[in-house]
Amino acid sequence: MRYLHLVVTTLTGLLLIVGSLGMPATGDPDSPPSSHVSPRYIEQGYKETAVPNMVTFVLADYRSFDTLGEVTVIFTGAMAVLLILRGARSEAEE
Amino acid sequence: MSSNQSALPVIIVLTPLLISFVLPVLGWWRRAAVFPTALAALAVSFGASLAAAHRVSTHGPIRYYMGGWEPPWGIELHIDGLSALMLLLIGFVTVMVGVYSKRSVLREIPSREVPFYSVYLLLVGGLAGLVSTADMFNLYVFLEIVSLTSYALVSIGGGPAVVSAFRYVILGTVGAAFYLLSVAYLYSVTGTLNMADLATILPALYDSNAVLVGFAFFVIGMSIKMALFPMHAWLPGAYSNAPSAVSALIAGTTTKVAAYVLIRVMFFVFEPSFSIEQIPVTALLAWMGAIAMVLGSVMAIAQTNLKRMLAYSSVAQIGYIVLGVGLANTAGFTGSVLHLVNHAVMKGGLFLVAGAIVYQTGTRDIRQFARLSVTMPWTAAAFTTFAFAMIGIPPTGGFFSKLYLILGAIDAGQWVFVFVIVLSSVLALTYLMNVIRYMYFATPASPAPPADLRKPEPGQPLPASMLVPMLVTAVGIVLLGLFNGEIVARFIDPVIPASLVR
Amino acid sequence: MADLADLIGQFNNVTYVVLMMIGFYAMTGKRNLVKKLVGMNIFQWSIILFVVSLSAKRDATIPIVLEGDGGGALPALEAAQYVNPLPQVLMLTAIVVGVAITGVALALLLRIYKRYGTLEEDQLLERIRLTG
Amino acid sequence: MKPGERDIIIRTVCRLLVPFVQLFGLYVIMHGHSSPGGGFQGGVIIASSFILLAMGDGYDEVKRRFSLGALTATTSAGVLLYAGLGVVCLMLGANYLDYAALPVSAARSVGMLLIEIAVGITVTAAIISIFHDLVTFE
Repeated sequence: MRYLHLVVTTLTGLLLIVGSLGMPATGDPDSPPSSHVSPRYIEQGYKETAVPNMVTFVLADYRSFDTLGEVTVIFTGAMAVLLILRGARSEAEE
Repeated sequence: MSSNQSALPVIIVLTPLLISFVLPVLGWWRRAAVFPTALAALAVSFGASLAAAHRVSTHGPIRYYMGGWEPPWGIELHIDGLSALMLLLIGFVTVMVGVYSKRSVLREIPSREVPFYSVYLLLVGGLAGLVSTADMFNLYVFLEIVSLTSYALVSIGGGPAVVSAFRYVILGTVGAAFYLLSVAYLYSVTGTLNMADLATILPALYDSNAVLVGFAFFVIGMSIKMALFPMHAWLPGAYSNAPSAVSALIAGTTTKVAAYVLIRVMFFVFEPSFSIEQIPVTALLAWMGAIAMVLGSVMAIAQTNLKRMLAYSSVAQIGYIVLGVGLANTAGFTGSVLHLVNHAVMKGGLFLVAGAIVYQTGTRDIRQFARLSVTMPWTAAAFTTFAFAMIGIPPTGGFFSKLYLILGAIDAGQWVFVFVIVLSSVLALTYLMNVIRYMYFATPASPAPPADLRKPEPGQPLPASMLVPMLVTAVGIVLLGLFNGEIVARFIDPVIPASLVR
Repeated sequence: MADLADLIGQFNNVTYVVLMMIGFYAMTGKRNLVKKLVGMNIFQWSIILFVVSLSAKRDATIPIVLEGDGGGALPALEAAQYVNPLPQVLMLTAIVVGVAITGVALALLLRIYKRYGTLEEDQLLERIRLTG
Repeated sequence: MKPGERDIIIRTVCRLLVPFVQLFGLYVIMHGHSSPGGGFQGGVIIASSFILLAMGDGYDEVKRRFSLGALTATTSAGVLLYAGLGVVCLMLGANYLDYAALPVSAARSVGMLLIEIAVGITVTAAIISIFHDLVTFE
């Protein structure tokens, strides 16, 4: 039992390495991530949005709902910490 | 643009989120307005879910392109029968728990009403977004909103709840991170994140190592999130130490939504044949579900703390859902989805009952429940209804979902699973009847007052805001049983993947 | 030996898996809750590193249009010129998620320390058993 | 030096650095359109300037300069601006968050700028709020 976590860690790592053998090599311009969805962002995005920074226009326009989720997450973080800590001193804890 | 576009998904998801953003300001200005506003937001979201469900059952799936960008470049919201059913479930459970939480939770944390309801609404918005999105990464974002709010809500239970919450944080993050890893692996060989687009590209890549490993990590991650048997370590502590309303909420929504994601990706993003033939995940899942059903029930029998017993019973019930997924045939799929809904309602209801008992008597110990049928007759009656549903006595919902599961097991020719379903039901009968026996037939043995929890004022009846949600939920589980044919025909049958039909 | 060549072509994956294993080992093996949290962070960030590395493209530059800022006709852009912006966008979101989770976990640790006076798991379990 | 008393060099350096850090944060937010940067990055930089100030002067000193209610309200204001912009698009007849419907020239660009600012506001306020809660809990 003591070394169970070591075994689990090693197995996970090996599994991930084996999985990555099926992937295209790093930096391959013809790999699926570089050739399926993203070319539209690079080729059309500047025309469609008039913003030169591709990360910005994908973040704030094409996938803006993700970014709304992102802002909601950080808001959730603030509210959660507030719920956990603020006022906890006076109640519940003795 | 496709035919059935509608802004309903936006209303369902955005109303709770928007109101939760407003609440801190509102609470600063007028504290009394917080609870009604939160409840109104929940009601609006539930109403929109009803409208969406009606529209889905008459016009087919609703699609909505966020920002007007068509998929796969933009994010699409897609509500089909399965999502609509989940939205209805989430709406129902969150409205009921919302009404209930006013008295039960706020007695424990009176000064933290504003952040509590803000976090509550964020959880609801996250759940609604999670079941309606059709984008793998967007799903991850909503999964994390749901997880973060669950961690925070569990931690307010007082006592060792913070430790349970921390354990939940660690394991939940592993689950979510595995999900993210699997999305990344799939992305690295397909280049897309949209579910429909993935479903068209993936079949050509089923032999790829990256797809196989990505799928494996997806299944492990979701198993942690929904506390499937060997990965259930976070669940008993989190359920039993959280405030009862929060236990009801998490039992009714958070773990069920993880099961929904499992079903969605296994059967709709991948083809069923992939997980049945390519790698025998379904067979493995069926066996893990069966083990969970037996061991969870056995552990539940050993408990004397009511909430801990219900938590272990949840481990067993998750086993039913996973078993149905693992059977991978039409009846198994139907039974799994139906049991997901039924279990969310009945376990949510049972935690509401547990909360009411703790609220009135201050004890969670089953052996101290003597004469509850006299002092709290309605609560005892509600408990009995839910218990019957858990055991699977008609006409409650639990009977029909178990029937579908048994039919699925027979279809698959797996008689051992039929035996396990019956065995687990008998074990459920044992531990639930034990509680009912104490409630109705035992005489108070030791008048020793419970020392572990705050003593309530004696002689006060249970507040109506706690009693009514409990009774409505109890009626709901009976209605789920009576109208199960309607639910199956309207929401589940139209979405059953064609390659699953036998 | 094709596998080895593959592996060298994917040095990024080896790097992230090693980092991930360090984080995972700390999360499951360490008995101190803060160390678990540190492990969790290493674990999350290794995944972020991996996904960002997916956006790499040989002979391409950062995804910001450099020419044609002065107005007038928009330049014709080719996908091969710029790296893939999508993974970077996704990981920006994942980073925010990681920050929020770390904040919540730290808040929980503060509460645990306040109540039980320790962050060592063994002592913690002992004290929970004694005091509830 | 007594405990609780802070070194004058550290205090001065922190105070001197803070305006520059904040200015840089604003630059990162506003210039996200054409250079690496954006709302989240800039917001974190601005929030870190407060933490720097707290390290120099002690948190009590910093706490005196803003009210807790205003901090929470600011956190909400950012997300509300973001979600509200989407609702405005919805009311103008377009899909949610479809900025092309906004009645200004270069509508998408303007919409994105507003969103970056909204993200910046929320991230700044949320990180300060988390920092406040972690530091003042005892």
